[in-house]
Amino acid sequence: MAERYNFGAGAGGVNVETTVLGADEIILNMGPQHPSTHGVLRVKLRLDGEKVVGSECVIGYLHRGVEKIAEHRSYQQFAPYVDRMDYVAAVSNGLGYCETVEKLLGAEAPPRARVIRTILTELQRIASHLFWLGTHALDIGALTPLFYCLREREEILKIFEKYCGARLTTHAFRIGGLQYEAYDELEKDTERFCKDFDRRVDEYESLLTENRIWVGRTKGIGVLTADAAIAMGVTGPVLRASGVQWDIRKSMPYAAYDQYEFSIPTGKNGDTYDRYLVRLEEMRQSRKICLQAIENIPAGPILGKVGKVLKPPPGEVYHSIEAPKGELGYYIVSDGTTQPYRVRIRPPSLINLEALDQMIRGHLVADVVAVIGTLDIVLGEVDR
Amino acid sequence: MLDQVVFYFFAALAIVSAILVVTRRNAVQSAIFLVTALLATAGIFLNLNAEFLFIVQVILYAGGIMVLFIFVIMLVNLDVALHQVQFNRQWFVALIISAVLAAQVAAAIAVSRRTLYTMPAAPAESLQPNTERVAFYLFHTYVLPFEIASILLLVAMVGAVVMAKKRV
Amino acid sequence: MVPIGHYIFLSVALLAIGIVGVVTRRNVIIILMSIELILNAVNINLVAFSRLVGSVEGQIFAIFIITDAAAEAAVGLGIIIAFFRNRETVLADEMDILKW
Amino acid sequence: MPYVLPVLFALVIVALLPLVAGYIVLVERKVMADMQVRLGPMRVGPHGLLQPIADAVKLLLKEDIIPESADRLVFWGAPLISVTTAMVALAALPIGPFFQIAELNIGLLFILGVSSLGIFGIVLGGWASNSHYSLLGALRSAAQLVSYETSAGMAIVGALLLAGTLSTRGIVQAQAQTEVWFIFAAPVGFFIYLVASIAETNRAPFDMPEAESELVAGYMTEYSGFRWALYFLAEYTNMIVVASIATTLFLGGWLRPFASTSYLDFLDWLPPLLMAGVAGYCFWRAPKQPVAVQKMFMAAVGLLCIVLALVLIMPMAAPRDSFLASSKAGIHGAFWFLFKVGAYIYVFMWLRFTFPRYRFDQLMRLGWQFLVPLSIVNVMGIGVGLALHRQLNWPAAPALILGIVLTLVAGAYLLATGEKHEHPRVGEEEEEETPVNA
Amino acid sequence: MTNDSEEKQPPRPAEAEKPAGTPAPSASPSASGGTPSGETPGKPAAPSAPVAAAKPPAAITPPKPAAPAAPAKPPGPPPPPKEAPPKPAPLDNDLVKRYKARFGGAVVEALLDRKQAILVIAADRLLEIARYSRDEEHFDLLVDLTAVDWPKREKRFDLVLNLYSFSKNERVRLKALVAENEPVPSVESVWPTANWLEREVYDMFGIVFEGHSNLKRLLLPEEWQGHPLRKDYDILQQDEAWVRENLGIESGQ
Repeated sequence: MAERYNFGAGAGGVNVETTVLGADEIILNMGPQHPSTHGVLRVKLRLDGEKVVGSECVIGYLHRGVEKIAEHRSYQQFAPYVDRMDYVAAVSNGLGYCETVEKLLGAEAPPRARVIRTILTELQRIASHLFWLGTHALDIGALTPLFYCLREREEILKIFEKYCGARLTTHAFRIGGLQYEAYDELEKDTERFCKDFDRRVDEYESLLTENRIWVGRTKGIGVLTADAAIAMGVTGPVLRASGVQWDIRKSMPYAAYDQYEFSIPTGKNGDTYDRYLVRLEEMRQSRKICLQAIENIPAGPILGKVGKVLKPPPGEVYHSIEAPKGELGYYIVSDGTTQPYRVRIRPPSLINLEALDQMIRGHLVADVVAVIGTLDIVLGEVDR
Repeated sequence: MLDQVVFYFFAALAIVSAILVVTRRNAVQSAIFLVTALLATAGIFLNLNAEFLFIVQVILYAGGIMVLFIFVIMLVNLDVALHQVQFNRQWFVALIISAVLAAQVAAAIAVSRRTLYTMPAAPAESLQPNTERVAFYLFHTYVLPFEIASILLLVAMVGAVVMAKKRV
Repeated sequence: MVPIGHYIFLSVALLAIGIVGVVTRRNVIIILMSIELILNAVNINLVAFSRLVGSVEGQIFAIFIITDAAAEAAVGLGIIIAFFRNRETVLADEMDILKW
Repeated sequence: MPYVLPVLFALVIVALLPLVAGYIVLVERKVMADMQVRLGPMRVGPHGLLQPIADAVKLLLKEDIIPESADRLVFWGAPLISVTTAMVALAALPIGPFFQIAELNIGLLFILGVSSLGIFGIVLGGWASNSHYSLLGALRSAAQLVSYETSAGMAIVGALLLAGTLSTRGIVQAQAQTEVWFIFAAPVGFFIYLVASIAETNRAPFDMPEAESELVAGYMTEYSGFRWALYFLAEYTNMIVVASIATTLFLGGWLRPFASTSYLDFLDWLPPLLMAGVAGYCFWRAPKQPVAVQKMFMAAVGLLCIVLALVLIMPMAAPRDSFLASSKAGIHGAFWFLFKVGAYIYVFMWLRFTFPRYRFDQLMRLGWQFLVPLSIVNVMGIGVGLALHRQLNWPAAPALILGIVLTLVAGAYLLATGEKHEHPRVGEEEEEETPVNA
Repeated sequence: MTNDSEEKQPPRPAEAEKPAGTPAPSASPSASGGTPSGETPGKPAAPSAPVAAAKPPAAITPPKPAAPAAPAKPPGPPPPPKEAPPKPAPLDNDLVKRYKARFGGAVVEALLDRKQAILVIAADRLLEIARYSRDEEHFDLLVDLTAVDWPKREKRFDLVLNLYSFSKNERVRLKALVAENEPVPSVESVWPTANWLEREVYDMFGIVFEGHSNLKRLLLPEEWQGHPLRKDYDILQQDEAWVRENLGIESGQ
């Protein structure tokens, strides 16, 4: 039993500097200003020719000390900060934080708020996956999907903008419910978007899924077996592509997910191609959730009774949601004052990124780019 | 007239580049000047109505062999080598050899001066159409050497692959 | 046509330069390049005489010489790479063992 | 003075080429924008028509940065090599029956040889920059060029067998005589050349050397300003060169479709009508431009098209035997040649926007394990066809078709066996998949 | 240990340890979430029984709020939440019993806070307990590893491990009290993912992990002085010497 967890001492990245270089080995530095490291990731690659024999990620260039800031803000004040972590999926971040604090308080968001939260979060998931697909394809050299993806993402951002006035860092929710009442056409806009969206996903598929080059570039690249994936703690689509059918929306439902029908796509081989397929299918499922959700948005208040000053009783709580990138968890310790005593954020990007080393070993430099893309990391979240 | 200008231009170019080839410290620069020398030679070939040879020289020598050279120079990282002494102290030997050579040629030319300078060149048309003629000789009269040459190339190819393989 | 003697001079000059390179340089790659120069000098002679006598056979020989140069370069450079891998040097006078 | 005309042509080409390359870039951006549901450049001039000029001015005015540890001389000269070789290669191309700088009896070899020297510009530029990315890009580029030149050369040999001459003009004339463009006689050869020429010009999906997501900009990483523009110019000139070779060899050069079928002569009206159509569109759009300058510019473009249409129509309207009528072949030939080159380049662009990028080892495998064998088989197939036709007096069509079928069978075989050789993870066995359990 | 799942959705049968829709992770055959073993949902159930999952335990030893209302699907109006403020309470269910039986005194305390199970354990036996958790209790996934600083306490740090079990669909939190310069065994050999997480904790709190393969700072520069998430590290404080030296900012700010 133990062997299957044994990935050698350096599973999380070798220290490339201190290991002795073989005769033909060189060290190549990728980033932090490299165009395809998605921000300020820096990867030190140890290469044998073009083959990667080891790697080490250097992160922290975007470190802002979010967790420290949290300790000096009141619960409400801190809420907008979380949007700045995974800025591609700000709504999801906000949902996780609000629900965690609610749990800490023992409060509950009213049903209407929960349904609207679900709709917006699922739209955000689609937007995040779209952005991932576009940039991932661009990394592999396909220029056109990016623009198609951004076109659809724009529709979603417009919905956000109509709802809360912001497109990117939305701060859409409030502890105990919603910040704003839904605008009149929310259902209609969502429906219009969703109606068309299936066809759009088919369009992306027609560009990529059967394309020989695309398949050649992604199949068998960056394989992560199910055991390895669990051992490395990866979550979200990356884990599901390895064949583990686990989705927090199903296993520990939050918001209003227990009311909707949807399935959890999984892959078989855990390679880049499977991750691609899984995310595409997730977009379809998210669309399905949205369509179900707008059918019946319950009437009622949008804000539960939480009071103006939040003073959670001492204690602690861990709560996590299925963010587009994986399990986004908040661990909040309260000492009974208005400010959290400790906020720990479990960033899915960081922990998924840790598996990078294992996934790229033995591949070529070009595959590193593909694998970084397939992990769908956002450096704002990795570094916090 | 034009002929002569072209010849002297290319001849001078060839000699200057050749000198630079053996005197530059940096192997890449040597290679660049070797390419120049080879191209100058190609120009002389063209001037001699050897069009096919001209193009062979350009494609094969300059475009093929020299690329190989530059590749190898870049593969064997020469940063280290640059700081080492580039010349051994055999100037003396080189000088003697050159002197002997020069003397020999001078003697030979002196002896046959008359014929060398007065012998009329064959009409340029005798080499035309150049490609067809070369092909005729290559695949007719010299077909055996041609095949041998191809085998030589094959052997060289195999040898090069074996040599350059990872571990001998 | 330029008098044939000038071609011979050019050819001898290149030959001499090539020899100087072979004899004085330490870098094997440059030695190989000097050899290419020598071969090239020969080619000039062959082609010049071919033009002089009005037969393309000289050019045929030049083609064979170029073939030979290609073969020589391929094998020579292969050896250099193999040697560099094992000894980290391309200097001729450091290639002083008969095996590695 | 026999030199006047060629020198004049050469001057025209050298002067116009940067402009043409600039406008190819514009067209490329426009086509890309169209395929990607956006507008592309719209700001400078109507529909961005002045964008290339603005870009050129910007590039010329930019600071010319030479990295401190670069080899200055080589760094300075490398782009020049690239541009020079690309331009020299244009010399032997016949743009229409009368417009050609130099008619060489080894024309095609000359083009191949000279353009193969362009590799030095790339390798030396990459080396002189003294940067890992540049060097890696340069080496990749060189390896790629050498590999694909092999298959491109073999593909060309196939067509040469059909033409029986190396002279570019002779090749087109051979196609006029047989009344068949060689693309139909050797379709596989054309396909090989298409793929190989994309790879040779380092364009997507083979743009390995400048795979921006991996190697930044390959050998051009450290270049800026004017020198960078030179590389770009060389790249686009090379595109024109390979497109011209393909046009000459496979697409019938300056020949009109069905050139020798006289009852289809009305096709001669196509070019002027086309130009007139473009002019009409320009005039229609001109009043809708927002700014007066743009209106005028648009109208000017329309006028230019009208002039071109008139030029094209003149020889046809002129009385027979007049000088104008005799210039028809030249003018229309040039039109058709350029039209075909444009179509070929359009295919380049189309592929670029559609496909992801190959990985380097995949690209090498495609080159050496598929294209090279296929191109050799192709030469043999055409040889068999020709032998059957010429020695055994078979009719031409079945003989050549037999050759093509042979080649296709070989290609299918290569494709089938090639699949098995793909190892995603180099030199490492995949781990066995075990079911997850908890 | 409770599953988070239930709490948030009052309407759902809270107790069902396996939340309504939960498919067990497909890959894991043993998923049967409902099995009695330890999982007893956090709820009260503490006492003896591996409570039948779906049944709301009647006797609530710990004052848990919630008897969940009827398992009504639609999120109707939330059942009147018991407003008893949530607070930690001792926990004693099967899981805890197994741990106690196995490790005796090393399991210092078992708590239930907001329906989430917390095991306070002795730091020096962390590795052993971790391995047991993974191999015997099937907590395959190390969700998170972090720390909390309580400067006034004798052992100032809480080292917190959040674990998740796919087969049981439940979470548990291991908490170890660690003194300032006390080394802690690294759990990297149990969950490779701990590599970076421990590096981050080392970076932010200065807790040293013994047996870690590459213990250096993760987010901050290697030469940085101080550990920012400690409570005595002011929010405006930074390593001014480092800033001056590496960023060339004279004031250090």
